[in-house]
Amino acid sequence: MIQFVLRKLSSTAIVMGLVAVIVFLLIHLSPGDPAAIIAGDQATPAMIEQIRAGLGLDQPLIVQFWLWLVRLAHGDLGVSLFSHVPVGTLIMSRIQPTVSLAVATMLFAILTAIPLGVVAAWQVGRWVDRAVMALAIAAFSFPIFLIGYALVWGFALKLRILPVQGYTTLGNGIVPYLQHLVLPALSLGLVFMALLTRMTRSTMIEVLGEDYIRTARAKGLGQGAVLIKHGLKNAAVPLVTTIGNGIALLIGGVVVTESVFSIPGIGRLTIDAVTQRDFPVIQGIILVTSFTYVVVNLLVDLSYRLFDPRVRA
Amino acid sequence: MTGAIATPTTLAFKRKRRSFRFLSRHLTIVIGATLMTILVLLSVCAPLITPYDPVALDLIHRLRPPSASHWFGTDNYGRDIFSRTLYGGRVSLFVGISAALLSALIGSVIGLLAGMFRWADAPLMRVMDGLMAIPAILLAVGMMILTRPGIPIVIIAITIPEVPRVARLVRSVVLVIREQVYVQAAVAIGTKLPRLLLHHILPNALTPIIVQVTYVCASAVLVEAYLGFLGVGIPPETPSWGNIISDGRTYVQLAIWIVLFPGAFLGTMVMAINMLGDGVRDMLDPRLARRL
Amino acid sequence: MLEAAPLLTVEGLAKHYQLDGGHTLKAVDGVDLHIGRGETLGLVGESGCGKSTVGKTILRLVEPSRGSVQLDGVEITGLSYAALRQQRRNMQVIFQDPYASLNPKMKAGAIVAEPFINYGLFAPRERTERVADLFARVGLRPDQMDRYPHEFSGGQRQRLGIARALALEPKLVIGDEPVSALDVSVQAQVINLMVRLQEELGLSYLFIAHDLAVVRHISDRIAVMYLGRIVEMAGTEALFETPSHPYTRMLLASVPSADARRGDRRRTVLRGEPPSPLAPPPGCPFHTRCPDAMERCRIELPKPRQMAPGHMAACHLIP
Amino acid sequence: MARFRLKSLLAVAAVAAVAAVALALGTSPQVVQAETVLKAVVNSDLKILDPTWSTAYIVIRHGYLVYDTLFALNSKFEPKPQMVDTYSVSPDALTYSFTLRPGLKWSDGTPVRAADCVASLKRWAKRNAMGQHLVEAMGGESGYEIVDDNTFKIKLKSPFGLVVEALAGAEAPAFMMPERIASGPINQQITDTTGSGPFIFKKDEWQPGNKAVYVKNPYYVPRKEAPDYLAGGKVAKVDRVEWLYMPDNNTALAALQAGEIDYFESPPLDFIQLMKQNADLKVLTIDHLGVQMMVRPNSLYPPFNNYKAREALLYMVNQNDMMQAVVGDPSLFMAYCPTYFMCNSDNQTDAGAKPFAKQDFAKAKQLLAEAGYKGEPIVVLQPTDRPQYAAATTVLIDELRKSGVNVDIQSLDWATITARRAKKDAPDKGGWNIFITSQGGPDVASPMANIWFNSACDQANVGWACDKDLVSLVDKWASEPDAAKRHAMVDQIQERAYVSVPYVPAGQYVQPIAFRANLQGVLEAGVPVYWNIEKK
Repeated sequence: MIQFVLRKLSSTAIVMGLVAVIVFLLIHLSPGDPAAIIAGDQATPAMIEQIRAGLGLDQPLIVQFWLWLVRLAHGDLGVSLFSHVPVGTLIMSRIQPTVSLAVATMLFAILTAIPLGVVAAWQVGRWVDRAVMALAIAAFSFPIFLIGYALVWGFALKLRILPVQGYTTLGNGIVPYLQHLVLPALSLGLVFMALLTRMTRSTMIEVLGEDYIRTARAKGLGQGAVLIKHGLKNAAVPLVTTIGNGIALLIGGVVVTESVFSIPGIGRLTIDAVTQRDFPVIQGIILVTSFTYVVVNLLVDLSYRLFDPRVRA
Repeated sequence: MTGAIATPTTLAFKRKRRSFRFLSRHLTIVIGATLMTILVLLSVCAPLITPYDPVALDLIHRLRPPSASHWFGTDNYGRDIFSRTLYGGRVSLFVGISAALLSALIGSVIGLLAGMFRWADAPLMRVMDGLMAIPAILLAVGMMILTRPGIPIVIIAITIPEVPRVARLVRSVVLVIREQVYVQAAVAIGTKLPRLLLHHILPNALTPIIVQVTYVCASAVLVEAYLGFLGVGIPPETPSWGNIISDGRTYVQLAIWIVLFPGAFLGTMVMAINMLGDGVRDMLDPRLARRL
Repeated sequence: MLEAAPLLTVEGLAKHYQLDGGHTLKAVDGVDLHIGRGETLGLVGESGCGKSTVGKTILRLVEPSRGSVQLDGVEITGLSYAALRQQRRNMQVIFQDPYASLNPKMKAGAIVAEPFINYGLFAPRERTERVADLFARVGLRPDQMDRYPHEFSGGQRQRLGIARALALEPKLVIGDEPVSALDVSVQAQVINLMVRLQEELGLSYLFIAHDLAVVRHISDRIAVMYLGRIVEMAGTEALFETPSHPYTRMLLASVPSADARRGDRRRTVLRGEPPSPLAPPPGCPFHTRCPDAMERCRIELPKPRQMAPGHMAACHLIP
Repeated sequence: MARFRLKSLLAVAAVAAVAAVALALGTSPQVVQAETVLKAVVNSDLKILDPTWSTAYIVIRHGYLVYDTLFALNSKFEPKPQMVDTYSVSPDALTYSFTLRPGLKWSDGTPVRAADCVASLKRWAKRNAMGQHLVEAMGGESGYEIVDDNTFKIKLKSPFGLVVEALAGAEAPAFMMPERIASGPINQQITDTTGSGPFIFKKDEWQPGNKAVYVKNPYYVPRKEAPDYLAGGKVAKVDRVEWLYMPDNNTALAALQAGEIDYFESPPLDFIQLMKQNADLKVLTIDHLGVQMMVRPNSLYPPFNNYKAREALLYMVNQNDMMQAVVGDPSLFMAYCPTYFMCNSDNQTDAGAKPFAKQDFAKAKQLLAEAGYKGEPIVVLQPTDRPQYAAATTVLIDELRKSGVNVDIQSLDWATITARRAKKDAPDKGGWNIFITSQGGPDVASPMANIWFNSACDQANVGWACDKDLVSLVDKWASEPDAAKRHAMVDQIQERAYVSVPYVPAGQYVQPIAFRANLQGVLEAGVPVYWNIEKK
C-alpha cells in the first residue's frame, strides 16, 4: 500500500512538473502585457515601460522562469502583479467558496443520481426509466449558464425565495450560507447528476444481471434490500471513477458558475488573472488546481482498493 | 439470442418483446437522428433560408421582439437572430465535428501506442495525465490568449483537453483486446504489427471510439459556447451559437430571445448528438444490448 | 521412433512471473520433453498446473524465462522476431475457446486466409481456392466463408480454428485443450478430425488437456504435470497400465472409466486443492496431498527417475 | 462495510433534507445590522491601490474615498479650495501661495503638513500630463517652497495659466498623502493607504477580484459648505461602503432588482428605461459631460499617415449610428456633437467641423484614393471583452467596408490590445491601423489634458498623431493666463484639428448610475462618490 502511494506520488510529481512548464510557457508566450493594463487606458508608452521595469517583466523569459522556480522551491508562489497580495493568500481567500460550491454540487449530484439511477435500473425499459434517462440527457445538453439564468429568474427574481448571487461564509450562519449555495450548486450539479445517474443505472443493470444477485433474490431477500446491499456495493467502483474524472469537469464548470452567480472563488480569480495576464496568480492557480486533480484521483485510486480488494493497479 | 429450444408461446412472447425493445432502442436513435438532421439541414441551407445577412447591422431595429419580419427578433445591433442562429449552427457544428474527429484521431493513435507498447505507455500516459490535470476550460482559455482567436484555434483548444479522454479510453480497450485469444491467434499465424493493429485491434475498438466521438462532438459544441461565454471564443464577427448567446447574455431581462433561440438550438443539438451516441452504443455494443 | 531426431525438443523450460511485493510465480519450472515426427504427446494436469503455459512458451506467444526449445533442429528461444515469424509456419496452435479465438469482425474465409496473406503465399484467387480446400478438409462448406464467427456453432468454430492452424502446413500443432469447451458429442468429432488430419498430413501434436480420457484416445505418449513440473511421462499404454507417481494414480482413479464406475469415487480420491503456485510447498510439491507422503518428501525435491525405457517419474517412492 | 457506508449516506441525506426545510423556512430577512452598509457594484475590479500608478477610473474613485485634494471642481467646473483654506497669486502670476485648512488630520491621527502636500504633488506630477507641464513651468521641482506646516508656495519661471485647474483635475487629481508614503520610489506602488479622505480603506477585508471595504474616517474634517460636484463638504453618512465587483452585468442587475445591492455604478445602458419604470430603483446621471468615444488611427503607417485618409474617416463615422449601437437609449447620447472638447463644456465649438456634418461614403472613398489607398488590408483591433468598444468597432467596420476598405479584423482580448496598440511595428507585422477607445469628459474638455489630442509625433500617445502646428497652438493656449482669451483660441485649435485629425470623436454619451430608492443624497459629482449618501 505504501509502495503504491509512493509510486503514485512520484508519477504525480512528474505530472506536476510537466504542468508547471506548460503553464509557464503558455502564459508567458501570450501577447498581453500586464504593465499596459496596470497603467490604465490613458497611459503613455513611457509610463508602461516604467511599470514593466518595476515588475521585472523586462528580463529574459529564462531568467523569469528560473526566479519563479527558485521561489517555488521555497514554497513562495510570488505576489500578484496588480494587487501585490501574495498569491498564496489570494488563493487561500478564494478556496472556501469554491470548495463549498464543489462539495454542495457533488452532494446534490450523488444524493439525487443514485436513487434515480437505481430506480431506472430496476424499472429498466419502463416509462420511469425512460423519463429518468430523458432527464439525464437533457440535463447535460444545456450550458450551465443558461440553466443558471433560468434558475435565477425563477427562484430569485420571480419567487424571491433565494438570493440572486454572492456567497456568505459559514461565520454568518448556516442558513444564509446554504441559501447562497442552492442555486449555484443546482445549476452546476445537474450535469453531474446526469452523468452519475447514467453511470449508476448502467452499472446496476449489469450487477443485477449477475448470478449472486439472482441467488439473493431467489433466497427471498426483499427487492429493495437486494438492490441496495449488493448492487450499490458493486456499483461503487465505477461511480467513484466517474466522480474522480469529473473533478476536471467540475473545476471547469466552477469557472462558469462562479461567474454567473458572482461567487468569489478560484474560478473567477482565474478568469480575472488570465484576462489581465497576472502571471504569478495564473501559475499559482493552475498548480493548485492540477495538484487538487491529481490528489483527488490518487484518493480515487486508493478507494478502489477499499471498495474492491481484487482491483490491482 | 442463439436458437435455443423454446415453446411456441414463449417464443412468440419473446419475439413480441424483442420487437418492442428493438423499436424502443431505435426510438433514441430515431429521435436523435431526426432532430439532428433537421438542425443540420437548417444550418447547411442557411444561405437559402435566411432572410437577412447574419452580420448586417440595422441599428434602427435594435432589440426587437420576434415578429413576422424577424422570426426570432433582433439583437443589440439590430441583426436578425433567426439568420444568426442558422449561420451560427454551421460554425458550431463545424467546430464540434472537427474537434470530435481530430481528438478521436489523435487520441486513438496515442491510445493504441500506449496500449500496445510498454515502452510508450508510461511517457504517453504521463503527458496525458498532465493535460488532464489542467482543467479543460482553463487550457482552452490559455490557448485562446496565446494566439489570435479564430475558428482553427478554437478547434485546437477544444481538441487538446479531449485527446487524453479518448486516449485513455482507447488504451484501456486495447489493453483488453490485445489479451484476447484471437489476437494471440493472429500472432501465432505470423501476423505483422501493422496488420495486427489495423485488422484485429482497431476494428474491435471501434464501437467505443465511435460512441466516444459522438460524446466529444456534443461536449465540443458546449465548450464552444462556454468559451464564447468567457469571452475567449470564436471572434465576435463570426456568428456561432456561443457568440450569439454571449452577446445576448446582458440582455436576458430585456430581450430574452437573443439567448433563447440559439440556446434552444444549441441544447437540442447537443441532446440529439448525445441521443445518437447512446443509441449507437446500445445497438453496437452487444454486451449492453444483450442486457437491454 | 526414438532413433530419429525428435521434431521438438524442450529442455529446462521455465516461465517465472515477477509479481508485486517480490513474489515469484513459477508457472513452469523446468520442463523437459520431446515429440517425434508424426507423434502425439498428451500433456495433462489439473487447471493451473502450467500446462497451457508450456504450450505458449514453446510457441513464444509467452516469452520463456529459461530453457531451450528446438524445433526441427532450430533453436526457437533466441530468435529475432523476424526469424521467429518464419518459424511460426512450422508450428501452429489450436486454442481452447472457439468463441474467443476468432476475431468477431472478420469473416470466416478471411480468418482462414490470413496466414496466406501474412506470408504472401499464393495469388488472391488461388487463396480462395486454398481456403475452400481447407474448409472442405475440416468438414465445413465453402459457402460458409462469407459468414461471421458468431454465425457458427462451437464445433464449427473449432473446425475453423483447425483450418487456420493447418493453412501454413505446419509440422507441429499444439492443441491447447482444443475440445474442452465443446459439448461431449462434438468433442469426439473434433478429435477424430484431428486424428484423421494427422494421418493425412503427417503432423505432430502436443495435445494439452485436463481430461485423461480424451488424451488417451489421441496420444502416443502422455506427460503428467503438477505445479509447473512434469511428474511422470510414459507411453499411453504404460501410463494407464502401470502408473508410478501417486498423482498420476490419483488422476487415473478420478476418471470415470467403464470398468470402475463407482459413483462418488472421484471426490474421495482427488482430495484437496492444489497448493497455490505462489507459495509452493518445500520438498516434493505434491506431499501436501499425497497419501503416501514420507518425511523425506517434505524436504527433498524428487528427481525424475527412469523406470522402464520411455517411462520416467519423479517420486521418492520409486527406488 | 457496505452497511456502514449506506448509513452515513442516509445520514447525509437526512441532514440535507433538514437543511432544505430550514432553507424553505429561513427566508426571513437577514439579521439587522447595527451599522449602515452601502453595497455598491463598481464598474471594474480594484486591484491597484496607488492612484499615481494607474489612471484606471476605479483607482481614481478609490482615491476619492480615501484621499482629499487641495482643490476640487464645483458643478460649474470652477476649481474651489478643498484642503486649501486660502490661496493667493502674485501680481506677475508667477507665485502661488497656499494655506491649508487648520486641523486636517491623516486617517492615522497625525496632522497634515505642507511638506506632505508638496511630496504628494511631486509624486503626482511625475505621472500626470498636467503635472508635468506645471513642473516645466516651474523649471523643476525647486519651484516648491514650504513656508511652514500650513503654508507652501509654487513659484513659476514661465507663465502657466492652469495651476489651480491642474491641482483640481477631476480625472487624474492630485491626491494628498503623508510625506513618508508619497516620497517612496515612483516605480513602486504604494501599499499604505493612509489618506485624509472621508473614508478609510480596510485592507484586511480587501479581496482583489471580489470586494473592497471602506469605513468612516473618524479624523476627517469636512468643509462647512454644502457639497457641490466634487467640492464642498464631504460628509460620510454610512458607516461602511462595500465595493463589489461583478463581471456579469446580468447578475449585477438582478442583484440590484432583488435588493441585494444598493448601488450600481454602470448599469447596462439598454436597461435604463426598464429601471426607470421600477419604483424600487432610481436612475441618476451624475456626470452630465459624459464620455467621448474615439476612433484612433495610426499616423505612422499608410493610409492613415496621410491626413486625407484621416479626413476620410470624418466622412465615414456617423456618431448617431455609433451611439445607437453603443448606448441604444436616445436619451443618453447626443445624436451629433461636432466638437473635440465635449458638448456642454466650456470649450464646446463647432469650428472646422464641416467635413463631419454628413456621412458621405463616396467622398470618403475619393479621399482614400487621393491618400494612395489601393485596397491593402487595414488592421482593425476589435476587443472581445469590452462590450461598448466592441459595439462601436462593429459599426466602424461596417462603415469602413462601405467606403471600400479591405478590413482585417483582429479580434483580441483587451489585455492583448493594450499591448499591441503600443507597438510601432507595421500593421502586417504585429502593428495596427485603427482602434476605438473612449475617455471621460473633463479630460477631453481641455486641449491640454486630452492625451489623444496631443499631436507630439513620437511623444504622443499610441497612434502617434503628428502635427507640430497643433502642438504649438495648444502650448500657446496653455500659457495664456486670461480665461477669456484662452476661450477664443479654442476655435483656432479645433479648426486645425479637423485638418490633421489626431482622432475622430465618435460620439458623446452619459453613463447614469442606478440605486435603490431608499438611498438619499446621491451626488451628481461627475464620478461616483460615496459621501453624503444616506440609507433610509
